[in-house]
Amino acid sequence: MALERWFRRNKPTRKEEDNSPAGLWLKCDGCHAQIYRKDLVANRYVCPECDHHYRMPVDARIDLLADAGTFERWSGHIQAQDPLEFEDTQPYTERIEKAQKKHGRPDAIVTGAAELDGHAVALVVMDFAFLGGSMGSVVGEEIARAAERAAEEGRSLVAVTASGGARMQEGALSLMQMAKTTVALGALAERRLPYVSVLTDPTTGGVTASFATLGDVIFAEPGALISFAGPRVIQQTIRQDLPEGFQRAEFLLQKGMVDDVVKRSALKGRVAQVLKLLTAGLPEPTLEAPRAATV
Amino acid sequence: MALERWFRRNKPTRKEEDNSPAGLWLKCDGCHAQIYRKDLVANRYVCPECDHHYRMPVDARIDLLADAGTFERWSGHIQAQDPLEFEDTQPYTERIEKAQKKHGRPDAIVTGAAELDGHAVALVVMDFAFLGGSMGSVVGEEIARAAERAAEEGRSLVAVTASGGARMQEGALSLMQMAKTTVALGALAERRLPYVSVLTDPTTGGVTASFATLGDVIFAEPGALISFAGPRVIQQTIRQDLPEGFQRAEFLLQKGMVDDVVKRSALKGRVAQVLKLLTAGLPEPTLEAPRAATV
Amino acid sequence: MPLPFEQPIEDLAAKIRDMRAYASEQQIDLTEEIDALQARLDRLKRDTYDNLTRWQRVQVARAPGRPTGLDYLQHAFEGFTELHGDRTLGDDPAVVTGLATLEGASVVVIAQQKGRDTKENIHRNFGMSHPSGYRKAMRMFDLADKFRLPVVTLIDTPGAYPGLAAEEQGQAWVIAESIRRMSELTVPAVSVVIGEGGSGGALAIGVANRVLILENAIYSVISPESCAAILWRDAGEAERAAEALKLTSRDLVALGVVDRVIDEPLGGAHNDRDTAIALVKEALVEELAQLTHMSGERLRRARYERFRALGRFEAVA
Amino acid sequence: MPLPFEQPIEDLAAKIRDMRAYASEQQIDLTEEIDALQARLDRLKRDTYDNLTRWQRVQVARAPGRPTGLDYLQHAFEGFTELHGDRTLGDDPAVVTGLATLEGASVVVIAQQKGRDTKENIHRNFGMSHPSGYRKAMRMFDLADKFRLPVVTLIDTPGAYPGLAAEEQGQAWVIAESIRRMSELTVPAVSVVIGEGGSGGALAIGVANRVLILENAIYSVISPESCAAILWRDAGEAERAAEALKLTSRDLVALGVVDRVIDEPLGGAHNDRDTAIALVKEALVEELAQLTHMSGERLRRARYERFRALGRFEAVA
Ligand SMILES: [Zn+2]
Ligand SMILES: [Zn+2]
Repeated sequence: MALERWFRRNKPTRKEEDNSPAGLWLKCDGCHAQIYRKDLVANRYVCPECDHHYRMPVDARIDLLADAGTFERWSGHIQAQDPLEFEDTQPYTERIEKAQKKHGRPDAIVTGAAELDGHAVALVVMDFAFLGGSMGSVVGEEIARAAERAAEEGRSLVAVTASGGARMQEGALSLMQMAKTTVALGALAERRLPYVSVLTDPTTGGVTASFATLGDVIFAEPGALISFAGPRVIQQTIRQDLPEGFQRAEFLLQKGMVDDVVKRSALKGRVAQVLKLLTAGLPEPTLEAPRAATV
Repeated sequence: MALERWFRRNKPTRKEEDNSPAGLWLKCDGCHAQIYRKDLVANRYVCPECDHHYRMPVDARIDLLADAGTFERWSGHIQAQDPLEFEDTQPYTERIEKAQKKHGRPDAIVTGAAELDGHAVALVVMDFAFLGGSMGSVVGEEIARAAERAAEEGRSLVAVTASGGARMQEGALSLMQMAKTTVALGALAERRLPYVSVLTDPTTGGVTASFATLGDVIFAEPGALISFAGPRVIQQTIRQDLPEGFQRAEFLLQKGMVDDVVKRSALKGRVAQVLKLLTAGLPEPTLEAPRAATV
Repeated sequence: MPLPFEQPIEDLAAKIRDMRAYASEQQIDLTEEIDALQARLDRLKRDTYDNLTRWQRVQVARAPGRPTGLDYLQHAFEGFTELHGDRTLGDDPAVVTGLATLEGASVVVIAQQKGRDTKENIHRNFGMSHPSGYRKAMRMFDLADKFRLPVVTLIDTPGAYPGLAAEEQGQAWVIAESIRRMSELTVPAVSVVIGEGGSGGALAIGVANRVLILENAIYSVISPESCAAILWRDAGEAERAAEALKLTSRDLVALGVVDRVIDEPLGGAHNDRDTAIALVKEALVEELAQLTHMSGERLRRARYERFRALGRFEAVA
Repeated sequence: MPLPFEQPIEDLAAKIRDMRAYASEQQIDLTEEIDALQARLDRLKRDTYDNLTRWQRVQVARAPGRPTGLDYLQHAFEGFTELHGDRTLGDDPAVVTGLATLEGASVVVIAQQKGRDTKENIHRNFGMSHPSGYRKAMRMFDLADKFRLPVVTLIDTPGAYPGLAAEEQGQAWVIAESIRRMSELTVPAVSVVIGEGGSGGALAIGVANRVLILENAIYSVISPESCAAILWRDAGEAERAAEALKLTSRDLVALGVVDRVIDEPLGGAHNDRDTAIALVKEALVEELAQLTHMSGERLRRARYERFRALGRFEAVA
């Protein structure tokens, strides 16, 4: 069976995609209340008691943002090579294969076209469950393709990030994805198409230091860890405890780094509002003269 | 006698222009040594013992920067009106008249064309002795004219600032000079002509918050007070003593606000070096194609 | 609490209220007397507000209850969505920025924001911005240019904050940059001085194609208090300074510094907020309609010429 | 002090020195023996340096005495004039920027700077930049575009500084911005990895038209030590990680990440600084000569395409 078909056939099950605590009942990380799993899922992986935002599976994220039935997948046709023949405790090729089987997609990302409250968008959603959402050649390429295709089709770009950073196993090629994704955003900018970036827990390292933070508007989910260096690295550097809330979404809002911290329940509306406002600008200056002449 | 001729005839004498302590001998503000006045003047108003930089008369400043015999004055044809009919302890018109007589120029500025180590420049030098170097309509207009004329004639702009800020007595019109001088710099930028700003003691208020800090390269003289709000205002705000060296040139270098603190003895050379480097860029992109075709 | 010069008006209004209550209680017909008093009240209001001294206008411009930036953003515009942060230094609460629509057209809005009560005033630093506030405004200018959205700025600040951190972060530098950046916008820009236009801190977001001012707002190179402290070494001479500085809306039109005065409802914006907000909205819609037909280059050139022309001087005889 | 693998070379060189001294002292003719030893030394050097393991190259890339950014700025360029400060947050000593000429042509230079001794290393924060350093670089990009000056960047950093203040000031944001800003330059840009190309902190000033690397320099997504700590939970496995990461100049050419290797003098740049500096200069002059004929738009497009193309993947079967 061709792998691609395999990817497409499998509907992800809870086990494969869902990172919230397992079991019928769970004790909430936020409020320690006992919550019924089904309620959590029904509430978009947000604790109904305390509003604690859990990580969210990719498909649920797409459901959250895309108007019903409008999502058309673009990604999924390429997969990782092993340019470094990298081997640590297991070969990179094996790691990838296992992750592919487990998560039902070739790599840590899904992209596609959708309507978002009627706005034509390209949707980019990272999958933290897939090797920590690490960005290697495939993730970088899918993002770059999505940005360029969005530009061609006149779509706004909405990216939902979740990543531990660059994928070590592809070495400097992973590093270069930071530049690749960044330059590809230029294609959108040239056409004055908005790019809204949504930072979710966790977004760190090379993803934060490239396309994730280049949104025209940047939203972050409550409590999300967003950083360049991870908290452990910083602790090692400064050799003291980090302040409460450091590198969390609310901290970054206060530091001027994000436009707002937006609850999941409000996210789609807020993104739609921004897209509406940013796409209603004056006509292009170059178009003014002929238009004026014909009116 | 027409006032203009009067301005032009009078060679400024020490009394009119020189703000360093009077007398044949003086006790240095920096090192408290007894210095012979003539030595101070010969040393460009810098203490030969401790390098303390005194304020410098306008003509000495022009001598310092312009190649011998190259300075051609542009300014001096306009003078202040009294748009507010402003009167405090004395009418504004009287204040202006007295200052004009005392300092031998219509207002707190001299502009003109010069060569600076062979580079064609427009030179703008503010006169702190003239009503605290305050910027009213005349100062603003002279700066704007100098910037525009420099742009027309393909000259770089070198501005030496010294000012207590906007001139209260012209009210909001003084405030508007901040915008006027700033937009006029745009004429230089369009032609890719460098603007080097030299901040001297003191440069504060509206001048600092407009053209003075918009230099492509900004130098400051050692020890110069450079600020938006004056130290007294800030002390009133925070109700405690200011840290040692606060708002001084060296402090601002450390804060990333100026490119370097440059001693008066090195100033001309450093300005010339920057002008040389900034005016040796690649040909204009629009000129490339035809050039390539003919070569 | 009425302003000092509003006391006679308030007293008369109280008298009318009393009389109405008395008439209703006693079932006496005092219609004629009340009407007469009401007419007198209207005259008194008109006389008072038509003849405010400059110092009195300063008090109106700063009056508690006067609509602030956010009041306009929330009520003169639709769908205001705040965007936070300058991506560099922080998120200055003294400047509120974001996107909104005005009669259906998208705009970028930037408003200086004083507090509406003591707590908010502390949070907003009394409308005195740090460098971060101007950087946030500049980020909005970039957004406006990129997406071709007209810019509306609402000016209401005693001035840029004069403090240690502000100086360390280059308050002067950022004001200069903001003036430059705003002057170079390739989209229409309209500024309205809604309260206090305090010096460079106001001008930093006031380099617009059209500069409007509310009838009782002020715009000045220095506050009357500071001016008095410098000139007469006595901040108590603020009234005298206010007169000398010619800082009222009519003065500024005469000087060419502002282009248009937006009338306030009788009794001032603080006594009829809704009407004031509606009048500002109307003026903004009119002004933007005039500008949206101009090309980016023309708008930029027009801004250059507008500010290049300001100032009064004469030839040396 | 020689690097560990340099010890045999150093030992043999010492032996030759001894023998020369002995011969001269005793007035004995040992020319033949000495020549033979000298030839052996040359062979040993060549054998050693041609066959350095990746981990050994990491050591060479970090070797004390290896020319640093400022050494190149002062000796490969003429008239280097340093420009300080980012006009926003400060002046980061870990990044040195300014103007200079290269064979008579004006250029903007940006160099990451490690210390040349302990004191300087502390001052330079071991070459680890704060956001201010990247903002300073971006200010230079603006200057370069405005005055049409080619940009040369010299990369040598363990990485962007991972600290509290750096995070608070948006280290990730500023690296992303710097990548974008550099990619959009309308003037030629050449980067040289002269020592350690440490991850995003290096790439931030490495989005050039041509990316060069010194023979013994490294460029990596993560330091071997950190990589080992993550993968094998043992920083001591750095040697193994260095092998796995393929971070040497030849590896990077094979991956398409760098365009050209600049050979180092035999024994490495730290053993012959002048030659290394001359070789870098020669390469820069050649590369810039190729680029100065291209239009701004073409240069920008070429940079887009260069970085857009990087990565390895295959079709899903
Ligand atoms: Zn909970
Ligand atoms: Zn002295």
